[in-house]
Amino acid sequence: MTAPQHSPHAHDGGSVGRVMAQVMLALTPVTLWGFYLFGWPAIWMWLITVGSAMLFELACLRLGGGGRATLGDGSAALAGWLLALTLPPWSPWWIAVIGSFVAICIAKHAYGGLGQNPFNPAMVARVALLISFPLEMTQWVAPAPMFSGLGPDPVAALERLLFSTPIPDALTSATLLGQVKAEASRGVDLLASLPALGAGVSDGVGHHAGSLGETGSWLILGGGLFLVYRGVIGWLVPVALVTGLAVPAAIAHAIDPAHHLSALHQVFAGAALLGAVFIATDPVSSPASAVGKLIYGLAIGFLTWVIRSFAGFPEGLAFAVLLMNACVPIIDRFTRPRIYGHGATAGRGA
Amino acid sequence: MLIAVTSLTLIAGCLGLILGFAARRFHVEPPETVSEIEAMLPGSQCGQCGFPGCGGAAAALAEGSAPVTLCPPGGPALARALAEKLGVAADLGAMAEHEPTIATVREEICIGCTKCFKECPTDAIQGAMKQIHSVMKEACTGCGKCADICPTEAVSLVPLPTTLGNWRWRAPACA
Amino acid sequence: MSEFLVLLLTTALVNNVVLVKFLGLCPFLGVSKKLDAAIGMGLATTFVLTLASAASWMLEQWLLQPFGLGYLRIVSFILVIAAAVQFVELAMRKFSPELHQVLGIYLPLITTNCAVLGVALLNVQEGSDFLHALLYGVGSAAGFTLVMAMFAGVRERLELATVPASFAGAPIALVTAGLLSLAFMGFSGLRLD
Amino acid sequence: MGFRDLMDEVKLRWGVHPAGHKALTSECAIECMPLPERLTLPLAQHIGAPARPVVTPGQRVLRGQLLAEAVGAVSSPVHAPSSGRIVDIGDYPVAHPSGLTAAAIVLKPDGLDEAVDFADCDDPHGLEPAEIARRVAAGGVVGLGGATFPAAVKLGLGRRNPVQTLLLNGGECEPYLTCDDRTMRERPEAVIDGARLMARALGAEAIVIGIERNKPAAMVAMQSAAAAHPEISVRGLPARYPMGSEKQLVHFLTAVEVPAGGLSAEVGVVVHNVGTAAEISRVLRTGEPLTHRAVTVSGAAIARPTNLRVAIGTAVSAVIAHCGGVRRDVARYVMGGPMMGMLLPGTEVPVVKGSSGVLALVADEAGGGEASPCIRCTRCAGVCPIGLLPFEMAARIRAGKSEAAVDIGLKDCIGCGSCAYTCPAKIPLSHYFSFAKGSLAAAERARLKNESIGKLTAARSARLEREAQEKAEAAARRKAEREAAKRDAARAVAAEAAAGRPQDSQVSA
Repeated sequence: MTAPQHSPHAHDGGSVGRVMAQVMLALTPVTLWGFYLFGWPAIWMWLITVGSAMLFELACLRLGGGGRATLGDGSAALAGWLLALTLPPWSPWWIAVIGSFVAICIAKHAYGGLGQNPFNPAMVARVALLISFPLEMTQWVAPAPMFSGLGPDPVAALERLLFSTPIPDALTSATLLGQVKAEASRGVDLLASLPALGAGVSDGVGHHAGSLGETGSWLILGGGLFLVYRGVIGWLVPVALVTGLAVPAAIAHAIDPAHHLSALHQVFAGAALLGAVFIATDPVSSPASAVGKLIYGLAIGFLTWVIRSFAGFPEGLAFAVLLMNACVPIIDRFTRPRIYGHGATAGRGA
Repeated sequence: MLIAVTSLTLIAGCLGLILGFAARRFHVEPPETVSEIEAMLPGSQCGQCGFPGCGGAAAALAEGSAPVTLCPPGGPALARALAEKLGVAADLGAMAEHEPTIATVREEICIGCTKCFKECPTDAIQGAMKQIHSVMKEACTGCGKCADICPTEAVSLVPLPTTLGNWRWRAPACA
Repeated sequence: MSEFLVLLLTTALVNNVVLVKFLGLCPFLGVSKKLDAAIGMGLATTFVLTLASAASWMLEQWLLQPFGLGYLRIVSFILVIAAAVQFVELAMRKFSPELHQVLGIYLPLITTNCAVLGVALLNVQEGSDFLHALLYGVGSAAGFTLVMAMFAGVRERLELATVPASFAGAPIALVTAGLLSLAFMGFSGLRLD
Repeated sequence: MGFRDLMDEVKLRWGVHPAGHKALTSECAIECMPLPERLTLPLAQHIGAPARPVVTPGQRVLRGQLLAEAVGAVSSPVHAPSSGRIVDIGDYPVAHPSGLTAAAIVLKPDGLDEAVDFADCDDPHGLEPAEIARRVAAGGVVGLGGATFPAAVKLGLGRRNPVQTLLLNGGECEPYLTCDDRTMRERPEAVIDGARLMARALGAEAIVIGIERNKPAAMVAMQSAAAAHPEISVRGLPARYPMGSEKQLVHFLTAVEVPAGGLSAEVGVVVHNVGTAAEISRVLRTGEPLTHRAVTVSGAAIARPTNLRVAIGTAVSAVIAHCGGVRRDVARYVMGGPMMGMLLPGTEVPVVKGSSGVLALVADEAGGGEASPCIRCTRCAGVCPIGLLPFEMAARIRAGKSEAAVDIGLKDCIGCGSCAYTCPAKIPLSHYFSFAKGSLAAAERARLKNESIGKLTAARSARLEREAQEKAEAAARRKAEREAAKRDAARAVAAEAAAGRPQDSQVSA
């Protein structure tokens, strides 16, 4: 005899797969834009990352007894997709595969699989890659838009990806944040270095070097608005993150413009927006309550700014996300919502 | 050498004084663990734990030589309470399997010898000489002493019958 | 003033005793299953560390150096630390018996917590003055407490997760410690001047 | 939707909007269902002690005759819905997901429908408050919204706590159900009359009737019926589940929270269902006890969904047959609403006093399906009307830590099912909570049993000691007697000897 079903005998029809699909839909414009900007190598890199992530997911599920098939819900593909968006667009194939392995096998399945990982898989993979392969992970290319003839054709691109042929010097470039850090370490202050870097960052369109998914700022924002509208993510974390980044940046810039980028640069450069909309809003590794989300977002923004401004790495979002992931259980513990009928307002007007 | 010996002695002496003072200042009576634990146990002295009565079990628990899951009548609830009291982790795996049972008397075999009646630690069996005995559900701990002593095997332990009153939802299939 | 703040922050975050210097791993792995216990352990260690930094500095400056007793450094430091730990234990049993029970064997083990001795010895090595030594101790202890709390929070959540059998328990704790260490690498090269 | 409605929608940070499916039956007037062949009347149709039968098998009873009397303070009697013969008193399947049986009286109606003499009352408003409560209790009225708490017990709450406000719950937030809606539209005067009687019994000055805004016709009907009574106000409620839950209703209409683990009466409010009010008016005016109730028969599988007035004890199968049977494959039969109602193990179970609906749901409606891992999306926390973290509680329960779930509010859970309804991973959250509450209750029962056994053991050892002592005393007494006897004998011998000695001496002399 099967166990009796418990109420409710109704459901709103939502599913995890649908949630993931909507996130993917929101990611599509910015990904296509990245493809356009960085050409075939980026497309192959994306395919390899997503494909290997799904293969690793399948392998882990098999190893774990083949029980619950979370492959179909798209969570692995999404983790791979997000990872691909944070990698240099012309990364070699092994960067993509190792990244997928770390994200899926270590950051996700070692913890029991979907929903149980305390750290964001894509960010774990990115940080692990950055620390293990600092050279490859900072190998940026200038935009070489499709159909412009600047980038390699599909076959040449695949070859480059598989055999890690070096990128021609003419195409290498640096990100704004990397350049600023490098210049600063040589003692050149921002007032001198910034104009030389071009203003391509703050216009948000993204004709500048960077990881695959971080350049199309307006498209990221559009995707975020779509997700907020569909109720997939809340607006609190992205807004808090941007605030936490922009406010200290603005203050520091006002005090010392020679050493601190403006808030606009901070927000539109690097992975800040991508992180705010798609990474920090990952429900698995973020706090449950509204207050918790506010603290979480603000702290990620602030830590990103601290690491960008004072530490050795030019970009700090991934570190900030991991640091705050580790704080989520504590935040959750101390920001539980008040339960009806408990506390000071019980029995009186609320 | 002399300086070294003197200085170390001096340091040790000073610290010893401080600690001695602290030991007095912060003195606390050791808690009466055994008697507290004994109060938590059912007290039916049924012996299912393998110790001679609840007092023995309490002593063994206090010194850590017995698992907190030793008391079947107490069930998982008691095991958890004991684990909390003793500050140890309770492995309830073995405990969860234990379904509560009660004694029943098969009236056609019972000869009314009153042996079970005398053996029962909780006076859960009613009856008198040459009369059929019956078991009071509320008082029976399922210890099985009566079943052991019954000369005609008329007493046996059966799972507690499920009624609307004690029926409960089983755990949902894991996701 | 800002200098002290910088010192505190760098010792707590950039040169974190546990995740960067890999000191004090015994309590880090041993008492991090419950958040409350971890915070209690962190506070107890903070107390001992602060006390030990101060006492060892005084010992060093006023006794060991003037009399050329450098070879007694480790012995005498351990003596001081042991006494401080004993004091904490006595006080804790009086004021927080629950915490005392929860910390159990790990409380006296603070004595052999290499973070405590390490900080005291590093202070000597750096030749810090008293205030710096004290701040160094406080900063290290704050860093220790911080990562203890973070780690314990994550481990508490892991208690509820269906971690695969091959990773359950210590392995996943070590993986987590590794990832935490990875995250703290973000602070490397942090310069606040 | 007016401005105030919009404000309400924004203000409320909980609840779900399940598909209503109310149009299936909302225009179906409550029709009387003819008596079935057999009536099965469970003795426990209410919260509290089961009623005790006062009839015997074979006996003929009349409509309204008492079949089983209330036992104790919280209980409710059962009456005969029609005249007929008692066939059996025994265990029969009841509406419960376990499929277990419960004690019930089986009545075979004879079709004559002869009634006992009812003591009608022209002016129930002239009755003393205690007398109103007494008559409600004797009439076997329980909460008809589904909670089945004896209505009279709630009317007596006014004696312990001053009650200022009677809230009448016309929320009917469960999907499908329209019997309260129909009752308000068809018998608004009865509802108002019952409400005023209850307010009198409670000593409440104000009556507030809350009606969800998706029932405009009921709203109009109630407003016009209440127009003559200034103490009654009719308020619109946002259509949102679980608006009709007592705690939510009290908070929304009075801005006061019921303290955790407490009764609403503690904050001067008592909540009754509109159906209960209509029934109380009828019971007091005609003297006829509660033997019928309005039931919504609905669901996509029902051929002719409608509202029925059904004799209590009628089998669900008969009710469905009256509605044309089922026309599609039924995934689940549910008693009550889909959100909190009970899965029926079969259709051969009786409609009872708390049955507000009989639903035959097809697979599309019933939801369910394979659960997948929780992704902590916190939708469940967002819809929880109590402010709990359902995903966190379920995770703790799944890991075998029900006590840890209590720490974060398991006992405050009202079981509304909003979390499970909205969970994209289809995790049976409500099921987890019922499971944990069940095991905690079992643990509590075990603890109580342990305690009582401890007492029994103590009593036994005291008895054994006493017996041993008595035995020892008796033995000592016997020994003393024996010794005394021996002594006497010895003394006698000695005396004899003494007496004889001279003789001897004489002899020897």
